[in-house]
Amino acid sequence: MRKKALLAVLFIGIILFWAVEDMPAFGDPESRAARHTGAMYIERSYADVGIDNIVTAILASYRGFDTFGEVVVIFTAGMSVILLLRREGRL
Amino acid sequence: MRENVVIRTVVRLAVPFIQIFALYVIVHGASGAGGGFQGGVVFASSFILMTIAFDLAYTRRRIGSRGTMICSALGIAIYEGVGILCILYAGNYLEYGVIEAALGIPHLHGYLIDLVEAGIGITVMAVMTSIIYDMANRGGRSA
Amino acid sequence: MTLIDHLPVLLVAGPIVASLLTLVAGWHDRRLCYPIALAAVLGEFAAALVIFRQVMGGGTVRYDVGGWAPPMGIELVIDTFGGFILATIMLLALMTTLYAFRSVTKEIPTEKTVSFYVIFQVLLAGLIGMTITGDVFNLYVFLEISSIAAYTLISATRKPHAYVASYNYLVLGSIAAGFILLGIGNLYVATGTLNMAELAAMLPGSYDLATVHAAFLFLIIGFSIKAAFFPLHLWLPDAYTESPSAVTVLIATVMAKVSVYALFRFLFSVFTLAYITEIYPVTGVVLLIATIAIVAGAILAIAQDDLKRLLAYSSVSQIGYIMFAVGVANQIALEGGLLHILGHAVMKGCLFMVAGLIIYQTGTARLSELGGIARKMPLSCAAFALAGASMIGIPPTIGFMSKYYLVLGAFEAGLWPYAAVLLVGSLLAAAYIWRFIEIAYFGGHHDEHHRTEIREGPASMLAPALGLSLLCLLLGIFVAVPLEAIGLAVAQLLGGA
Amino acid sequence: MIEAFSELFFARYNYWMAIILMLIGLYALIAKQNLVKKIIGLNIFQTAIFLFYISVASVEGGTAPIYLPDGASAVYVNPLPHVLILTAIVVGVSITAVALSLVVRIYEEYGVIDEDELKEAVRGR
Amino acid sequence: MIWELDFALLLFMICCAIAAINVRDLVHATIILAGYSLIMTVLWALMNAVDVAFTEATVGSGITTVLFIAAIARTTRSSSD
Amino acid sequence: MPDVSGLLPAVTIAIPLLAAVLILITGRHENLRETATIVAALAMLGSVASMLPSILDGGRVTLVLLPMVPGGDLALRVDAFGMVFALTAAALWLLNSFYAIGYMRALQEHAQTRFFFCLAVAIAAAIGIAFSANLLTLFVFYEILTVITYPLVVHIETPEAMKAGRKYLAYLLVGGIFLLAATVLTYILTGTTDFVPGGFLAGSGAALTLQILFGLFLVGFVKAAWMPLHAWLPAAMIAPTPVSAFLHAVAVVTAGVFGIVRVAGWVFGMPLMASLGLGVVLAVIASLTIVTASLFALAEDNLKRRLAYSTVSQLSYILLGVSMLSVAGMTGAMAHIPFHAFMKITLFFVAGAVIVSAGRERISDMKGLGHKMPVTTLMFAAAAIGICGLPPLCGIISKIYLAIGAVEGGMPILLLVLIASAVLNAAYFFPIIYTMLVDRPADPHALDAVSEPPLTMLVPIVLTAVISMLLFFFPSVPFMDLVRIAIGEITTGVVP
Repeated sequence: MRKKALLAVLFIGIILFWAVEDMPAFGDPESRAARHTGAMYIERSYADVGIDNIVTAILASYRGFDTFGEVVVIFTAGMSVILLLRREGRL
Repeated sequence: MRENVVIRTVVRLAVPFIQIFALYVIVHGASGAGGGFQGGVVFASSFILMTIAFDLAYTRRRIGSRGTMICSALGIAIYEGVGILCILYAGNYLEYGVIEAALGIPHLHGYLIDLVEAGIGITVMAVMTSIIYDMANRGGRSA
Repeated sequence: MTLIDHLPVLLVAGPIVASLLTLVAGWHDRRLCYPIALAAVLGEFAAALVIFRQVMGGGTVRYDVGGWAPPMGIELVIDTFGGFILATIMLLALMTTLYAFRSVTKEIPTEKTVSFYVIFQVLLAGLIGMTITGDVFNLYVFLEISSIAAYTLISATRKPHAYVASYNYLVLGSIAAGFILLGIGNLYVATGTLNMAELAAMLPGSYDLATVHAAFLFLIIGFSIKAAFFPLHLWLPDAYTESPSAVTVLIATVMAKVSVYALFRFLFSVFTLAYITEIYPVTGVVLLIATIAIVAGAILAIAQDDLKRLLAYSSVSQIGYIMFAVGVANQIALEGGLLHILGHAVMKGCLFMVAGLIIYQTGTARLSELGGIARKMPLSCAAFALAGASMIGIPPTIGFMSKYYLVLGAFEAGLWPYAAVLLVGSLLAAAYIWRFIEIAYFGGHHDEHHRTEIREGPASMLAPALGLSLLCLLLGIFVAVPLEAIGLAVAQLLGGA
Repeated sequence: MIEAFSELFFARYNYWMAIILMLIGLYALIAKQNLVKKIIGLNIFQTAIFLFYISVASVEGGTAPIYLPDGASAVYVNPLPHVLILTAIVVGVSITAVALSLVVRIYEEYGVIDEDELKEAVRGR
Repeated sequence: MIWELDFALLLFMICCAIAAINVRDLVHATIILAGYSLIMTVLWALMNAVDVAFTEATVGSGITTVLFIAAIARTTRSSSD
Repeated sequence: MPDVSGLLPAVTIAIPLLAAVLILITGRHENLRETATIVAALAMLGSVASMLPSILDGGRVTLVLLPMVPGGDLALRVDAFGMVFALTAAALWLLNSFYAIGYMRALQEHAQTRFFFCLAVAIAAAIGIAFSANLLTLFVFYEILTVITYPLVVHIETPEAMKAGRKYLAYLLVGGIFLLAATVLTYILTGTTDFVPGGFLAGSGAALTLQILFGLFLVGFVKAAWMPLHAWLPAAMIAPTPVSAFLHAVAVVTAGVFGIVRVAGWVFGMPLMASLGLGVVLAVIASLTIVTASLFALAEDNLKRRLAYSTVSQLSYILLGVSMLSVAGMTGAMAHIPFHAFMKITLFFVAGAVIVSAGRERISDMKGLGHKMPVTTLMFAAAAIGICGLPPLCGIISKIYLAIGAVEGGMPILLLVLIASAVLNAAYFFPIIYTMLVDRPADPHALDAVSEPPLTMLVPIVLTAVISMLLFFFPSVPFMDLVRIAIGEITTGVVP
């Protein structure tokens, strides 16, 4: 098991290190990610949404659907634990 | 035990502050670090603190399984409700802008986000509490 | 804007509302859960059909959630492929829900029915969300919703083994989700966007980056685990065997198909045909593994004594057929692959329903104890035989049609040996299906006196099984109907859009 | 040579560390026998991926993505990965909760939380 | 950002991670994991990801630890590896 | 003659399917159930016969049922050759139904509803094969026939039967796979699978490809039971006698040889086959099968199994006829399909009658049966004579054509095969007749309870024998006429 695990981890590690070679440097302001959508959000979010925290603006407004999913995930987890562990009560 | 009294007293004092802080975190999400999720977790942690200091039954008297159930549904319902409301105001799902435009209230967009964050907070608080209840409840019909 | 325009988002929001309703109503009266669930699924099925018609009539349906245009906002996209899958999974979901009522009453502890139906709805919401979203991270979120729901539902029977199966699935599923998250991250690093359409447009400019290749590998590995593509199927047999019958049907048909859908989405809509065949040619490897999967899955299935486990391994083999289409990657083979997604969902749904019926009535799924079951449950076994014939690929069932397309595609691409293995695979399918047929119809004269009390299962479980088995036949005969949508869908996939 | 290496190292050591953490977590997830240890591994694996995302988001000399008052212009870090990771953290804790519930149930049914022993227990039933 | 500090924190995290999966007492492992999360929080705060850092502080070293402890309390705290 | 579009082909196939449904519904009431069978058989015969005049005028009835997949729609076309098979099958199904009813009732077999249901679906599939307009349609019905006959083969449900059933299924499903591969390959090579008189493959691929393709077809039509792929046929003898009759005469093996002739005449075409040297291959296989199977038959003591080997041998006459690649050979091959069917079904009917009346299957146990069952024995003798190729039965007609074909096709050595086979046929049939008529049982009272079988069985026996005889005197009504039209179709202008 251990050997297999090491082998799998090694395989994944090689892919990851390989991928890093071509990544933008750490903190690179010219990276594609920062230039494209990142810059767009920073530019427009206050005008669009009107709150200071850009993260919250994206979280609740631009990507509100993701956050909706997130709440559902939490809800599901709660129901799951109820289904798995709860022994008394109505649920 | 003697320490218990100290702990309980401290907890009794601390819990309201934690809860107020949680509410602050939820509302503060719009202007700084924080938000519904973090606030909800902080709120839930007040119940965890109670459970540790007292026992499960004590906490359950504050908010029982019915309460957690209703709150966890309520939070999502708020979120959904805001989304559907936007549709009723002839926008897309979760398009807060249309409500702001329709009602003509400035900054409503931000307030609606606060509302949604509150919804998230309620659900997270309820679910986390519920999970802790179920995890801490060691079998039997106690609590 | 009419309500119809909002259908895409309502398809996701609907089941969530329904699950909340189920929770609140179920708290007061447990009997309300099922009607709510059924009504919700009916509504979603209708909505899916409406959307499907819309897609077939007027092309791709797009919906910007929150009114934010991509790439800033999240976009829901339903093209022909998505509409086709949506219609397929909602059909199966409807059948499963019909089937679930009696099955759940018997298999799930009474006090758990409320949470069961709540999570059931959430699972559907997650799967629908995965199908219609046009944003890769949004897809990840819905994937996790459906995964968590599935982990739980598998162990809803509270059988000890089910917990272990569920845990193992959780571990592998989380690894898969982690890989998918990594892959999405790498894609984001390479392009700076999360929208599928934009990714497809921007990726060609980054094809020389190792990051993109790594993202591709992670995504393909992650979704292969989710779709139980050999040899990453290790979670599947236990999970299918131990879950309650209704859940088995749901995860074996709807969930498996959505995972495959997501894989197809990434392979063809995010990365393009050119990428997987020329720039980073994986089709050869996929073809090889798919062929191995077909044979290995079937051989493992033959070796099983538990009917559900047999069918589970058969799923491993059948996923191989669908991936075979990816390996061949031409129009005809992909049409076959998509047809097989539909066909396999229908026939495997039917087979698992019958397995569930047998367990419902006899309490066992061990083949050695089922001798002569067909004399007691003739209709169920007839449904099994028909769906089994489809699984083997006997004309004019849907299973034959999809295999025919796959063989035709393979021949056209000049891949003779692979086509030969595909045909051998269908023989192996005959071997494992026939094990049951023989035992059910012609076996077990000796223990007849033990089982006089066994009768046909309840109508609400039997009807969906029979319906699906008839559908195997009808879809095969009138194969032109699904093919109309499939042809368009494949053209869109290959066109890279 | 050394310069090239140091260039490579300084530019990307953050990713490297994230990857090493990922691999540690993944290894624990696959190889550890104890079911709880596996979940600890899962947590490490996930947080490492989150670290990777946050590293991607960071911008040299940037400030937190909260608008400074009076419209003062500043360089902000990329906010989008933060949002994604907020969601992902929630997903992570949900999975942890479900997984731990399953472990608890398994322990209640079989009395073990070790994978090998569990396999034997399953076979024994 | 001071890269030496950053690097030291990362190294320390790796140590924590290795320790967390190798300690035989699960409660200890959980506490080490909480420490790991805490360092992660600091790191993210250094990277200007304040919201994420806040969340990780409450969830990673808060709720997750509580969940682990509760689960370990209901099972067993010793581990064979 | 123009092709006429008409619904009749579909109606013909639908009738037995409808009957199958009725059989399931009325399963509890024996008489109703069997009325359904008989009525359907009559209706189907009528429906087939009603198409006969236009076919005899050289016309064809076509019908596209459904668009299916690339490579062919689900389409039907009734031509002269298809009519030969369909008419044989329809007529024999009627007789076989009477016989089966008598047989099953006499033995009080279990699961009779399933039995008649499967028979009805199987005959629908057989007619479908006869009326197929392209390879794909043919394949569809071919596979249905395989699957639906399985429950018939394993009808008695003993372990040996299950084993035999597995063998049956394994051979035929593997064959089906090959046939599918061949169909797909044909489509890839030419872009169509529609049957064209005289073939359409010429010039569509390298010689080797086409040779391999023919090999695929040959293995695909394993139902023709050529050696060494014949083992399923004797194994299937475990089935009730009406099923054996059905397998050997009405549908299954006939479908196999029908398919080979169809492929030879309508897909490859005789000139192409000749240029590819396929005739020789086929001739070798056929000759070896004829002789070897006859030898196997000699060694067999079980009557039904001996008849099975006789079928294996006789079917290869048809392959032999095809292999000659001459007009006369092809004529003989086509004519042998109905003629052999009528004679062989008589023999099987008799074997079944012996089982019902005397409960015996081994030839050595049949001593003196002829005195208790004179009519039956007589009919057996007549059919056996016919199989050996002696007048006054129809067997001689096809054999004469084959002999002419052998000479015409430049393969006079095949004459030797024919002669050797005739001798061997005689060698394994006449001892049976001798045993039944001349030998005396060891225990003189053993046969006291034995009498002629019930009328429902006796009448079909007599009828088939009489028809075999009539076909000798009036061969052209209608089979030889049909064969001539079919030959005319595939050789228009190109006589090799």
